[in-house]
Amino acid sequence: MNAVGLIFADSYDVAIDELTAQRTLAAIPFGARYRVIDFKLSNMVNAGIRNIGIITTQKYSSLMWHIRGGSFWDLDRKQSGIRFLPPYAYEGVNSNYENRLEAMLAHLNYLKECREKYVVFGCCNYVENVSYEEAMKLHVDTDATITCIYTKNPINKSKNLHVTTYEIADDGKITGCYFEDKLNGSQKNVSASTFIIKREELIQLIEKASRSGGVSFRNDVLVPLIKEGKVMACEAKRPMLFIDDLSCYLKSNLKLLEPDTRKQLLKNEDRPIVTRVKDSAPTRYGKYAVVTNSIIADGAIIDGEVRNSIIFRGVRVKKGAVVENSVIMQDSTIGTGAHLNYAVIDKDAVIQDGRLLSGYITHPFFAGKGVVI
Amino acid sequence: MNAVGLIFADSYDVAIDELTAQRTLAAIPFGARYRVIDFKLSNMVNAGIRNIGIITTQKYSSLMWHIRGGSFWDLDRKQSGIRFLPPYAYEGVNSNYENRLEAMLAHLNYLKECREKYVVFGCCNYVENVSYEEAMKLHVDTDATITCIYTKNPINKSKNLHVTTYEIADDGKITGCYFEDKLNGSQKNVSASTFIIKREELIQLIEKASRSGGVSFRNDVLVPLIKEGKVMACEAKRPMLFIDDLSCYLKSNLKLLEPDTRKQLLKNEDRPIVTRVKDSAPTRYGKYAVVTNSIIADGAIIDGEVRNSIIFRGVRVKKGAVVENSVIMQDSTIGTGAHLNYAVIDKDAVIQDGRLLSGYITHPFFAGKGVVI
Amino acid sequence: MLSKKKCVAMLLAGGQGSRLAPLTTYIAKPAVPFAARYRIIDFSISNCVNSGIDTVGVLTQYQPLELNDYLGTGSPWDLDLRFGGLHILPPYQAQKGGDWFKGTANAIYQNIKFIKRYNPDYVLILSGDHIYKMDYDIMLQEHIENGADCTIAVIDVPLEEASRFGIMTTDEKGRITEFAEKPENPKSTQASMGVYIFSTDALIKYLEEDEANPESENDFGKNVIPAMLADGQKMYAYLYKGYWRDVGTLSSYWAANMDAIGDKPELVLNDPGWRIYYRHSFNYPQYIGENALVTNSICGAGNEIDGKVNNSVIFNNAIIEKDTDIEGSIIMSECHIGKGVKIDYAIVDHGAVIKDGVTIIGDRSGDPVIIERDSVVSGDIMEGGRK
Amino acid sequence: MLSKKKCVAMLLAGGQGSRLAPLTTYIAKPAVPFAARYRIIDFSISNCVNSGIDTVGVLTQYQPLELNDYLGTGSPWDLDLRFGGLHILPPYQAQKGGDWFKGTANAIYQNIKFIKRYNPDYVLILSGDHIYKMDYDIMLQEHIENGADCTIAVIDVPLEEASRFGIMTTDEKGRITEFAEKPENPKSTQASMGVYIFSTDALIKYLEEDEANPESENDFGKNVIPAMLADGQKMYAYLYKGYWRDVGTLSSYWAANMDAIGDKPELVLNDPGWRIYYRHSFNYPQYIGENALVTNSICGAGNEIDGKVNNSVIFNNAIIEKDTDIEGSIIMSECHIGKGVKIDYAIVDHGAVIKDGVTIIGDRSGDPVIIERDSVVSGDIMEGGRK
Repeated sequence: MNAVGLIFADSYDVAIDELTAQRTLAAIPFGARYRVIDFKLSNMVNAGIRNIGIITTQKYSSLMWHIRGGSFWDLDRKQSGIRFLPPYAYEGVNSNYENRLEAMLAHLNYLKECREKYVVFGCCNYVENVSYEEAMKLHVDTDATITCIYTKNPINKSKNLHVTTYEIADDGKITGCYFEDKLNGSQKNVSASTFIIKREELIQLIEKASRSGGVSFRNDVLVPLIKEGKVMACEAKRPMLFIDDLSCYLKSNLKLLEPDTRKQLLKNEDRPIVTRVKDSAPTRYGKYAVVTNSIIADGAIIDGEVRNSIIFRGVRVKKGAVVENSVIMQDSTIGTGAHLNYAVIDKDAVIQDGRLLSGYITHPFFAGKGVVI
Repeated sequence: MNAVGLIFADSYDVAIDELTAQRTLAAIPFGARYRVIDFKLSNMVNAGIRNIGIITTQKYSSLMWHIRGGSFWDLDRKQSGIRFLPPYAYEGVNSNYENRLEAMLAHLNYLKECREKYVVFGCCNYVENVSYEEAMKLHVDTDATITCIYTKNPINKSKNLHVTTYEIADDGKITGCYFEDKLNGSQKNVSASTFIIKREELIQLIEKASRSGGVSFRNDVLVPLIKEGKVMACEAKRPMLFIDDLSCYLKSNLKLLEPDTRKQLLKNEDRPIVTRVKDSAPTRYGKYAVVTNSIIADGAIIDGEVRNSIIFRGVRVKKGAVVENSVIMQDSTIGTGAHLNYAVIDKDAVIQDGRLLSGYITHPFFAGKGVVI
Repeated sequence: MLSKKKCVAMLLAGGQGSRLAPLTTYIAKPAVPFAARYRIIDFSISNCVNSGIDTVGVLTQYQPLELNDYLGTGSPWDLDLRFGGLHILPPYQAQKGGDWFKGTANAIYQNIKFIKRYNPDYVLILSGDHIYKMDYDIMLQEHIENGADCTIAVIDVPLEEASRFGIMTTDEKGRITEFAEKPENPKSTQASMGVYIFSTDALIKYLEEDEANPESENDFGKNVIPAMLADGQKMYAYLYKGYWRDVGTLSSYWAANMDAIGDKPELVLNDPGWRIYYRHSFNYPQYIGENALVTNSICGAGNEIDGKVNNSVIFNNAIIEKDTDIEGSIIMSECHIGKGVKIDYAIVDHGAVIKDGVTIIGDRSGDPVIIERDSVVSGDIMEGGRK
Repeated sequence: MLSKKKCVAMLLAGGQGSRLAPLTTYIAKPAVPFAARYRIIDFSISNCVNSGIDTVGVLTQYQPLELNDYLGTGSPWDLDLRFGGLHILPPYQAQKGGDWFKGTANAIYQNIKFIKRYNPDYVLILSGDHIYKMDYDIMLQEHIENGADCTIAVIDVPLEEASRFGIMTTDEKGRITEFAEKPENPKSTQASMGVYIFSTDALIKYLEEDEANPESENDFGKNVIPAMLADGQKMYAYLYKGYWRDVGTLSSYWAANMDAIGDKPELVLNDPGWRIYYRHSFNYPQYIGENALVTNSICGAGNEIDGKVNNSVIFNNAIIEKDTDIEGSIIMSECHIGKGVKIDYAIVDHGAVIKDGVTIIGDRSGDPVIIERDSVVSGDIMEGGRK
């Protein structure tokens, strides 16, 4: 595909501070072995995009280490590949940026140096397996200026956060864009914050919006174009799982326990979701292991009970421990006789023998990276 | 070698603003095909160092693009490799840093995560082909806390800049460290701003200096240790070419025209200086080419006269042009009948037909990146 | 980056492995899958990498396609280097005609040019068909300290098995005084592992002499080692005491797989200090269903398991449906085991389909039942009969 | 990243290149150095990459060591991919015995498994021994538009030379009506370049039929193409009009090298839109000395030139001392040309040393003088005599 990809690694309009305290949004672990950015990256690579810029502002160290030179996605190429776009990297890029317009303005030189005709750009506040080829076909066929990807089924979108919705005419043209206080049942079309546009047009629009004092991509670029009738909508038809807050994050992880979600999101052989290779050993189940309805990553050692849970690489669930309805991230240990229910345990945590840690689906219990409880 | 490398990509104690306006010091082009950091990186790799952190503060985009994932130096490894350490990358690293102590303090987590026993760290204000193995041997044999690399022959060191010098006893122990206003003939031992120390000791020293309000690695870490008699000196015996200012930069480039310098710096097959691969075509000489005593990179097309000069990749010297005592960087064009003497022409510049541009060895004529004259 | 390597490894991966048939019908023995995620050759290559040896020539000959593809650029083992790294060395034709590799020594002889390029002081010769975790660097240090021309790694075997091996007799300093290939009356229990370190000059000299001898079978064990010993070269034994398994037969292959399961497995796969690297196929995390009970087993990625699995090794992307019972078996990648199946003491090769309700039971006193690659089984198989 | 490739290239690199001897004594023809920096095979591989084809199988047989080493992981061509990329395909032994590749068609037949892995719609067959810059994607588009089973790239040759080639006769739409291998009385001047695109199904069908025919020589030009034509398959010619040189003889090799020099060279090497990629050896920039005069030439890296060089091609790391005069010659890597030497119309192969004062003059009506690899020349050579 003759397009450059642009990924905003940071959070806009999400409230998942627990998991972003030490890492940028895009680096949040998800689904037993992935990080959130793996989905966006893989979608782009699967669509034939070979040149991808990642705009970061802070705490992007684990993201850089995860992606390295991009070789896991065959993106360590000579003439293209992954390019990190952090603050201060370029002359004139001197400060952090608060919104997408500012971020793109800061890295306009990157966009100018690319040679691709189109730009596919978007945020990382959900995971999905989407076909950008179809969106691009629609974009080219309808001769739109911008095509916006949206969903009619925003799975696990928070009801307490601002949300951008579209009004869409029968011909697929977007006729309105609303920034609403919160999600409610009446909204049909929720923005996926992902867009397709000609590269040179994007550059012009950003420069123009910036000259006239604009501060928001939505208000100062998108809305005026909608009024001109130049914006198309493209529906993402496969499940789109949002991670707006910790409860949404837990629910979206557990959603993978449904075979159909797993199939559409992870198991599509033509559209693999690729992640960093870890050289883990096989999962080892002990004599006392009782695992049901769970996803277990490689390198885990399970000798306790695990039900309705997502277990990351290298996790150890000891004999007599019970884990239910929880997400246990990489290399954490659940001690003998400990009992976890509706918990999200970040990396490298140690839950000692006999602890009972229980939240609820709307208010999961959370243990931070490396904590010992 | 059981050591991690740490490179400060930014400028301390240099005044070469012309070339650092758009790039960090380490990314300055040198010697027809290299960038300054290639020397430090290659020295480290040739000594068997496989894990290297690069501390950057600003304008490091071209440096990142030059180094990519590190594959040109076989550094794109699974368990180690190149790691960029830019501002804001880690939680708590929130600001730019003014000196080496602050920079190391900001990235202390990186040093803590490494497993190597030693750290070799240094600056990029010169190019050299040095054996860190020899320095390490001396360091281990003498049981020093810090070993400092220095030179008795600081070729093309500016006489107008501050300079750090050492007083060294007969047994190689450093007995004094002086920060002097300028270089003068009486100073024998000039610091190469490159050090070897045990990793854990470095971490402790930085934390201690920081707690007691220290702001300078030299004054607050090195000098106290010298007083305790714990610092050794290791002489770098091969030529060390400084690039303190534009005149020094020009002179150090032209120094490569001496066979012995070339041999010691670039042509040592056991210690290759490796740079990014460019896939340039062979150098093409036209009918009217007259080239003497010059270094010409691949991809250049020469149909004019070139004397005592350094010509980078992709440079075009047209018929009738004369280039003398100059450095012409990548992809610049020198037009028909133009005459350059003692000039430093940055990348992508166009010198139009018939221009006469002449500086002097102490005050070279400079044309910036992409200018048209 | 230096223009020289201290030690280069040459890995003999050309064997046909006929005693492992039918697992080796389409693939070379070193490429046979092992322990849920690996191939047999991963152990030797990972040993090299973990021992600090970053230049490995892999000599191939028999059914190399899948092996070549598996090795690829060497990137899974971090051996995709600009200087050094992993190189596949197939047989070739030269100006004066070419030939397949004759014996093990001839295979190395034909690739002396490869060795010379790296100008190594030492050459490590390995075979790619054993399962073990060995630090060759310790052996190399001993070789250097002994000033040896050749060092041969040995393990201590039970006396009654010694006549199946090449047996070393050594003096009190470990210097080899006698070597007997499969002796009827073994004089010691130190058996060769087929792992040799040679000082490069000695290796090249003896390979050239061996090649010039028309009566030689060009084999290290039969020809080169005895010739060196006869010449009084300094040859030492290096006693290795860790885990080591020959997986030359179906039952030894099965047993070695079983070594990787259990609370304290004999073969530890998740030692962060000695990783076994392997090539990842695309997959996703495994799902364990509502009806599953997986115990005392190891499993790769991408499986969907809804049955009972015990004392077993399950590779990648296998589907095991409910009401199925798998005991003491090896299920390779992409297999589909239907509902109500019972499998006991079997090896189900890649891509096989076991239909609902089938029972497969092996005879534990013999080899396990082998279900061949991509086959479809709809009838019962009992007591060691072959499909 | 998708699990399928649209087009896979198979590059036949097994030829012995005996007419290029002695340049091919130790290396396969595709590995022969060319134009100061490249190897002959770089052109075909770079064409693939520049045409958007990222999966290339290279079939090797004769003297592959240096070629294998040169190709390595494929990284110089950006072909070190996790899915796709460059793969070396040597001959191999299978369970029922193995064999060297017989003809060009047999070589592809033996690697059908490789092709199938990528499930391509089209297969591009190339030989690795021509110098040209061709966008195979344009040819592929024509193939698709024509709904062809096979498309053969042709160039227009002078009528008097046509009988040296495979000659196509086509109808007004480019469909091939007749094919004659080296015809005495050629009916057209459209000569096959040995570049074929096949629809995968047709290729596999005809390869299998060809293999089953014991009388076939298993050659594309002699057997497969005529068989397809006889069956009425849809076969089209694709007329290529760009630069193309066969470098099969020493004088054509010399002439093609000379095409890369001059103000407006016929063979443009520094076209940023069509880069020719190559593997870099370690080197440093070249130094042109006080006494040098280098004109109308191309030079690689790392040279130290202090003599007069005109109309010549100088590879890497050569030393050319003062008072020396080189005209119309090719000096390969690592050569050392002493003082007061005169060389005219010669090819000095890798590593040769020409002692002070030697004169080497070739006969322009014949092949250039060849100074063999690593030889030392201390006496004069005049008029086309071979050393």
